Amino acid sequence: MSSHRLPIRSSELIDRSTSLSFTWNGRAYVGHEGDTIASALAAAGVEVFSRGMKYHRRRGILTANHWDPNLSVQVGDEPNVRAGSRRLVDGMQVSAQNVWPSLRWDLGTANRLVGRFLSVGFYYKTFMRPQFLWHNLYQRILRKFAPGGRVNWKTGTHGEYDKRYAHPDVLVAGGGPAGVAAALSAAEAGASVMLVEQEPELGGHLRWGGPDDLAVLADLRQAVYSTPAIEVLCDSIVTGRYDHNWVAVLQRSHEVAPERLIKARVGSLIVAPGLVERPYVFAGNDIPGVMLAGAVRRLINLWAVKPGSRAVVLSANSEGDAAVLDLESAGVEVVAVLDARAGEDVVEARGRGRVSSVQTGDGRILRADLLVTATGWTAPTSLLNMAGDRPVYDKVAARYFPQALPDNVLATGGIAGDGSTTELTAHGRETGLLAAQRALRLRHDRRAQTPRSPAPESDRPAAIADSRIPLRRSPHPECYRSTTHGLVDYSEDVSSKDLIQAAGEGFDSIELMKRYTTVTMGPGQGKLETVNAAAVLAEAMAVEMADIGTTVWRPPFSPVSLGALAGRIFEPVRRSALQDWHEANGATNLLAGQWVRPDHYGDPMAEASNVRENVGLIDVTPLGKLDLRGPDVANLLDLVYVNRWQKLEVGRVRYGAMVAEDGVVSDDGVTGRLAEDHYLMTTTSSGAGAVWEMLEDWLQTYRPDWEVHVTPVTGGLTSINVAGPRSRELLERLVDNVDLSADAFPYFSVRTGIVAGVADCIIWRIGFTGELSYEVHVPSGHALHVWESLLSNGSDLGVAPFGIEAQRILRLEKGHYIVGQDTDGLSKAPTAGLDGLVRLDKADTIGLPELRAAFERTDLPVLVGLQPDDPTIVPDEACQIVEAGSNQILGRVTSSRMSPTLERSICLAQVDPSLAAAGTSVTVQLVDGRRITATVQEHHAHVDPEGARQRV
Amino acid sequence: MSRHGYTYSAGKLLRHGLTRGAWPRMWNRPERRDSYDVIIIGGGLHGLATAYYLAQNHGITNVAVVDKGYLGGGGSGRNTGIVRSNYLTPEGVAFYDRSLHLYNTMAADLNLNVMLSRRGHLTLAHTDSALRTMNWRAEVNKLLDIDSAVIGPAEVKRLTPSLDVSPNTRYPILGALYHPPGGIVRHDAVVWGYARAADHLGVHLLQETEVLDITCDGGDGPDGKGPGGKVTGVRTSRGDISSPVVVNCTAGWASLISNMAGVPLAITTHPLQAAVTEPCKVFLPTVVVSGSLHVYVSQTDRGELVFGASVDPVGTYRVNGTLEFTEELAGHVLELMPGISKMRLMRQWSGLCDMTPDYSPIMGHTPVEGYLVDVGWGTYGFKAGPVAGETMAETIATGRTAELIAAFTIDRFTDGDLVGEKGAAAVGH
Amino acid sequence: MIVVPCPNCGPRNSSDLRNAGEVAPRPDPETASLTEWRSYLYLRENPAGWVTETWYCRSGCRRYFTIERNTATNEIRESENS
Amino acid sequence: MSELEFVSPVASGPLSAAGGGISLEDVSDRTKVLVRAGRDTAAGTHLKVTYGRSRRRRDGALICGSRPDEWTLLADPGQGTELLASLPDEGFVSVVDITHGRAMFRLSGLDTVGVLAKVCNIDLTDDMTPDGAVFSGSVAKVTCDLVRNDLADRRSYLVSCERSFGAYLFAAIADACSEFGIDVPADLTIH
Repeated sequence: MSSHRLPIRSSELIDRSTSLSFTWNGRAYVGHEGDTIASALAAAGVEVFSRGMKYHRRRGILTANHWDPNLSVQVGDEPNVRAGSRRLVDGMQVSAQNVWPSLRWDLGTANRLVGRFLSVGFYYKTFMRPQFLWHNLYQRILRKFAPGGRVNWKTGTHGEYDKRYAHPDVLVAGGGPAGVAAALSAAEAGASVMLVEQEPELGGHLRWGGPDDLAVLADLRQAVYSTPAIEVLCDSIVTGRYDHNWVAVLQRSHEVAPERLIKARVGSLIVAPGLVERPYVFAGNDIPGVMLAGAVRRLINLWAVKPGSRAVVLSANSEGDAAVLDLESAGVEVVAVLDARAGEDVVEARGRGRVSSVQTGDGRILRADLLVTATGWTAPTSLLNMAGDRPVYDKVAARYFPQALPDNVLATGGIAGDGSTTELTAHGRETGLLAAQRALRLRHDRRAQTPRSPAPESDRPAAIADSRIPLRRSPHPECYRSTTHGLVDYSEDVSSKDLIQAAGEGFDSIELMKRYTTVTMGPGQGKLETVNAAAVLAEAMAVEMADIGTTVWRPPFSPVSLGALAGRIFEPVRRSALQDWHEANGATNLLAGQWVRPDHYGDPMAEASNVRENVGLIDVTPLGKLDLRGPDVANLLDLVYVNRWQKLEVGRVRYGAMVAEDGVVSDDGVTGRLAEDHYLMTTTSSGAGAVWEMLEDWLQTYRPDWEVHVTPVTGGLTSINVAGPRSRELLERLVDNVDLSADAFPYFSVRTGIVAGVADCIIWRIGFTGELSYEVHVPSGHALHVWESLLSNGSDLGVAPFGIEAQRILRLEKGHYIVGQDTDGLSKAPTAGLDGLVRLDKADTIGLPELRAAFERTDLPVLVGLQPDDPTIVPDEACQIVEAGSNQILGRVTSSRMSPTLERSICLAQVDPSLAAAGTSVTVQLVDGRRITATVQEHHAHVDPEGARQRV
Repeated sequence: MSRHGYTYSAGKLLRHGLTRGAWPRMWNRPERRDSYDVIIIGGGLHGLATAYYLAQNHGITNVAVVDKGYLGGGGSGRNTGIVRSNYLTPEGVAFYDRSLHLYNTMAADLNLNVMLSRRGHLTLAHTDSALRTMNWRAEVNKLLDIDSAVIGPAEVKRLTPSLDVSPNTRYPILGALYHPPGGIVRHDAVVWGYARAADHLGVHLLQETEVLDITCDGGDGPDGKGPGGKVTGVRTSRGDISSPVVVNCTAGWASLISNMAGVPLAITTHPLQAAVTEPCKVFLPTVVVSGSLHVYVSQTDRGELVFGASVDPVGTYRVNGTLEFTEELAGHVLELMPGISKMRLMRQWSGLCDMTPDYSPIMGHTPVEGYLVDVGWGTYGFKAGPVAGETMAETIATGRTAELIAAFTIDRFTDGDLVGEKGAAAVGH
Repeated sequence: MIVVPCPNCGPRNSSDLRNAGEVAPRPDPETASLTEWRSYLYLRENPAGWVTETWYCRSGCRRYFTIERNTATNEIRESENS
Repeated sequence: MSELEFVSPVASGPLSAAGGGISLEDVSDRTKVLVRAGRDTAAGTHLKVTYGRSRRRRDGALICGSRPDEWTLLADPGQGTELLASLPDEGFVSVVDITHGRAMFRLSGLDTVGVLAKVCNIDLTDDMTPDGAVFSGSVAKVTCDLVRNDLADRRSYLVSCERSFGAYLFAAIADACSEFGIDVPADLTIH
């Protein structure tokens, strides 16, 4: 292919001294630094870049920028790369997407043969019967035709993405002349400014303008880059504006990440994206060689690429007129200029793979390989929509304009109106000043309201009225569709004829039409298509454009990679002070909420047996621990627990259960009284945070008169449970100043003492495992020392660590229920067997009316101990208890294990009250469908129901 | 099929293709009458299905469906089209299973291809307790004859190769509840199918007609509203319409409409967000849900990944979406499928969910005679649409609460008999 | 990410706080009927407009406070009874 | 118990960038005491600083107004007993030694703002967060207490969190530092 590269242009971006090698569909090409993928290929004579989604027609350059719907390509393992904006990098492997076997010979073109039958929505109207064909055949075929590139899901990794926060007073979206001017004046007014430009360099349309434009641009750039208060982000894009001016910026090609998401809390957002040139709808408008005026101007002036040799230009505006001059300067023969302002028109482009002729509105057929259209603009109002604005159509200017913006969002540049470069920059400057003044007022307020910042030295800046002189709205003909039909949506292959059909079928509002035809639903998200679609609908309905409205533009403004949205992926993990030791000593871990903790050290059954026979140690640090101080702690405990707390003596601990206001069991644990006004409360591991917040809620909003201070100490105290018949003997070797004898330190007591030389250890005697056991809470900085001392001093006693699994076995043998496992989201106090604990005669308890109501009921499920009659069968947890002869569900197994102590299977189960009596035989359906019988036990506890072992 | 008017078929496609003839309207824009036998507020899936089954099953055709916007503009057009029946409670299972049956034959019943894709539905378990809940659901499902079972990581990998099932991730996949009949449906087509069929049976679809008030007589509250009274009609932006029966099918707006009748609801409105990526060649064959990671994902036949999450924690009627939703979503999706970080999110949107305390709907009669509710749909309204329409139609036509919805009555909140679906439904897709 | 004006900390991102929902006054548990109690538990006005709601400043001052928020616009103003 | 070694949740020594723009050091062993008291109590009067500000007491303790009616006192290792004794205790006052309950890091250098901007949404510009500012917020998704505590004109922050998050948070901040020249050891992974 011959080179289409032109002689040097004064405005060109390419560095001709460089040469970048890349491949396109396997073939080697060379481009320059500054080239986009598309410009380098176009310079090398490539004309076809993709195929249409439905009919697989060949597609060439249309807009030559980020929004070009025909330039989605695969680059290495990255799909859907915009070749119109992605800068060329040495070594890129670029290929066409959605073609098979090749871009040149694509079998999908067969669809064209049946195209007349594939009218819009055709798939809704067929394949209804027979159903198996839909499932087994048609659908599979449809899936094969899915468009887009290939994602490397097999071996890809998350990669190096990143995020950061920012707090600019003013953020300017768009670095054209108005945006740059706004940034400059905002900075001059004292605001910190973030200036975001989608292209790799500032300037907007000035970049492909004449010498005057380039001179202005040089001045603006120089001014911006010498203003420290402006952070310039090029090759970046504002992708969303959310409530309270939370603005998302996608920063591309930063050194630390290919894409980085910036989240900015912005005082004032200035929306200055310019305008997006709109394609024209006519027959053949998707043939390669049909280009927008902006596309040929960019190709010629930025990349020195000759876009064709014989051109017809349809112009409705100055951009079209300028394109004519650019084409001529590039040596392109301009065969005809059709002036749409004078009613001239194009009705059809013809050609296979490239335009060969153009039919004009007055019937002429012109030989040409390039048809350039300049038929008007779409205001990319996405960010304004996201700010709540509903832009209004102006018939005279033939585009939409902002209607009502909130104070913290301002528009300038082309989106706000028309003007010369001087007028646009003047409007930009005024906008920047206004934005800065509003933002500085907000900053002043924020400082005044924020205790860490000193009060502002100056008075609050006065509110300034918006006295900007609006930009004018230049008249522009309403050029949407010719007398022929053509494509409206290039990425979805939706034509104007499809839209008219849809309207006729009843899809006569823009939102319904969008859903039925998929117009504007493709990767471009309507940047090029929305206004044309509205125009065709207006035509079909014979109403004015203004009556149609537009579809709501939803974020993001431009697609964002999942990698950038995810960023570094922070997932906090909590570790006890002993976790390193566990991992070094063979623990298999378990993730429990944010905690990582040992499940077992190899043999959980042996670990459990060792606790029954000797002594074991378990790290239970994740237990929630709250330090409670103050004269009203007992009142608080009375309120939040179902039982009584006023008479708990210093040195004693007590078990408590909590219910929520709806009476459902919510948490439980042990609380001990360490001193007159000092308690330590424990909660379940998963409930620790919620219980803390709940206590604060009751103290702050319900009983602010109570004097209680709550301090979470979960991680500060490493909790070690020393359990087993020899636990006392072991502890006696290490504990100073506490008498551990049964009389001096009875069951359910607490003492503070020195363990292995570590002071301030809290020791309480409780029995979750059912054995004589002590829970030692050690200041965490010394926990490893205590743990290792216990192990080294107890080797003759058979001391060994045990994990969560052994603890589960032990507690089940003992019949202790676990909130959330043996109870569920509907379990009230009677279900959990709290009859003996609950006091209904208190003045107030959380959920008191529901507690009272629950104990009136006789239909609530009951938690029972259950033993399968065949002791070797352990029904899986969640196995259902059923009526013997039917599938009627009467309960379920909530916990089950093989008991090493009893050498038989044991369970806890929730059963219908009719089955709750001891000795009742129930039917359990196993996972494999077999049914077994099991017998309800008298107690929850299977081992030592009298509690003799823990009271020694 | 003739009862639906113009019948679609491959032959018709051929004929229209050859003759280039125009297709008829799917539904009309009728002139409203001054009075109807039944007024259904809300032209989404539930309202349209109720109207269709009233006409089809019970011969009640003097029915109006009124909507403030266009058909299916609320949750029906904003959900992610997932259907399944592997619920936790027997009442939930029976209800949703009937819905799945109706979905299975819907294309033929309504003569519109709703593109049901029974591709299999995986609910991942990352923790012991999640696995226990999956087992619980599986065991209940089996007893009720639902095809649902817990499978291990290797089987998960076989069914969905793009998932990372290695044990060393932050959220290891310990197993999954596999539900082969679960899948996705083209949600808009379901709305259009019911709308078209109801319209052909004589139901009036009144779009762009906003209900401003419900008129009542004899109730305890102001203007005769509230318990003890009865409904007389509605005031709309296009005039008053009288009717002895008014049905509230307005999902996220249910409280606002119900307050008009003096019937407060146990509902708060929260947005549920969703998002879609640019298309890519198809690689994800199943529907994947992770409750712990608050995400569900499937890939459309067009190659787009469609994502959803759990409802936003802050109640609001705003549907403009949040950035943090997309951030968390992406982070969690990449935990499951680290290889797809270069796919790009193309569009996000949200719908409004009418959340109840027990993640179950509120259906049937209310203390105001003639005022019925079909609300509280939370995040599972799409799955239930057909059966909700069928049972509401039965309840309206017979005056007796349909058996399948007996557990979902409004009285359960005053009686303290909530439904136990909450544990399983936090991310209910 | 909306900004919630914490009376102690100043404006904060909502991710630093937890929304505890519409304020529902708690009836006296001694005297309330079950119907009243369950209205308190379950029934909400859920307006599309101004609602008085509770927030907890989880990552900041750890105080509960009430503000008024418009659920149709997410505008926030000080609560009259805060 | 001063002879017993204090074991920090963080195993890593100090990290710093070659250019000196940033350094990160584990200072979890510093004494930390939490005081809860009404402002009208003797302790409140003594501590003086309000929520959001900090001051250095004559004995070297850094007194931070960490929340309304709540102060955190920071001092050299092993000062717990002294700090507890330094406070008037009449009235409803709670004093809790949280030395073992909180991990703490010092992040110093010109690039601290850049590092923290990657993991924390708080505006750290000088007018919003000057030297001496005390604030809380989420850092890499962990709730932290922060103090801007510049060292001889070197910008510096103390960041503390619940002890069990310490290892994770140190790794997460180190990860954020890598953009600014810190070579992160391989064992400090955030996942």
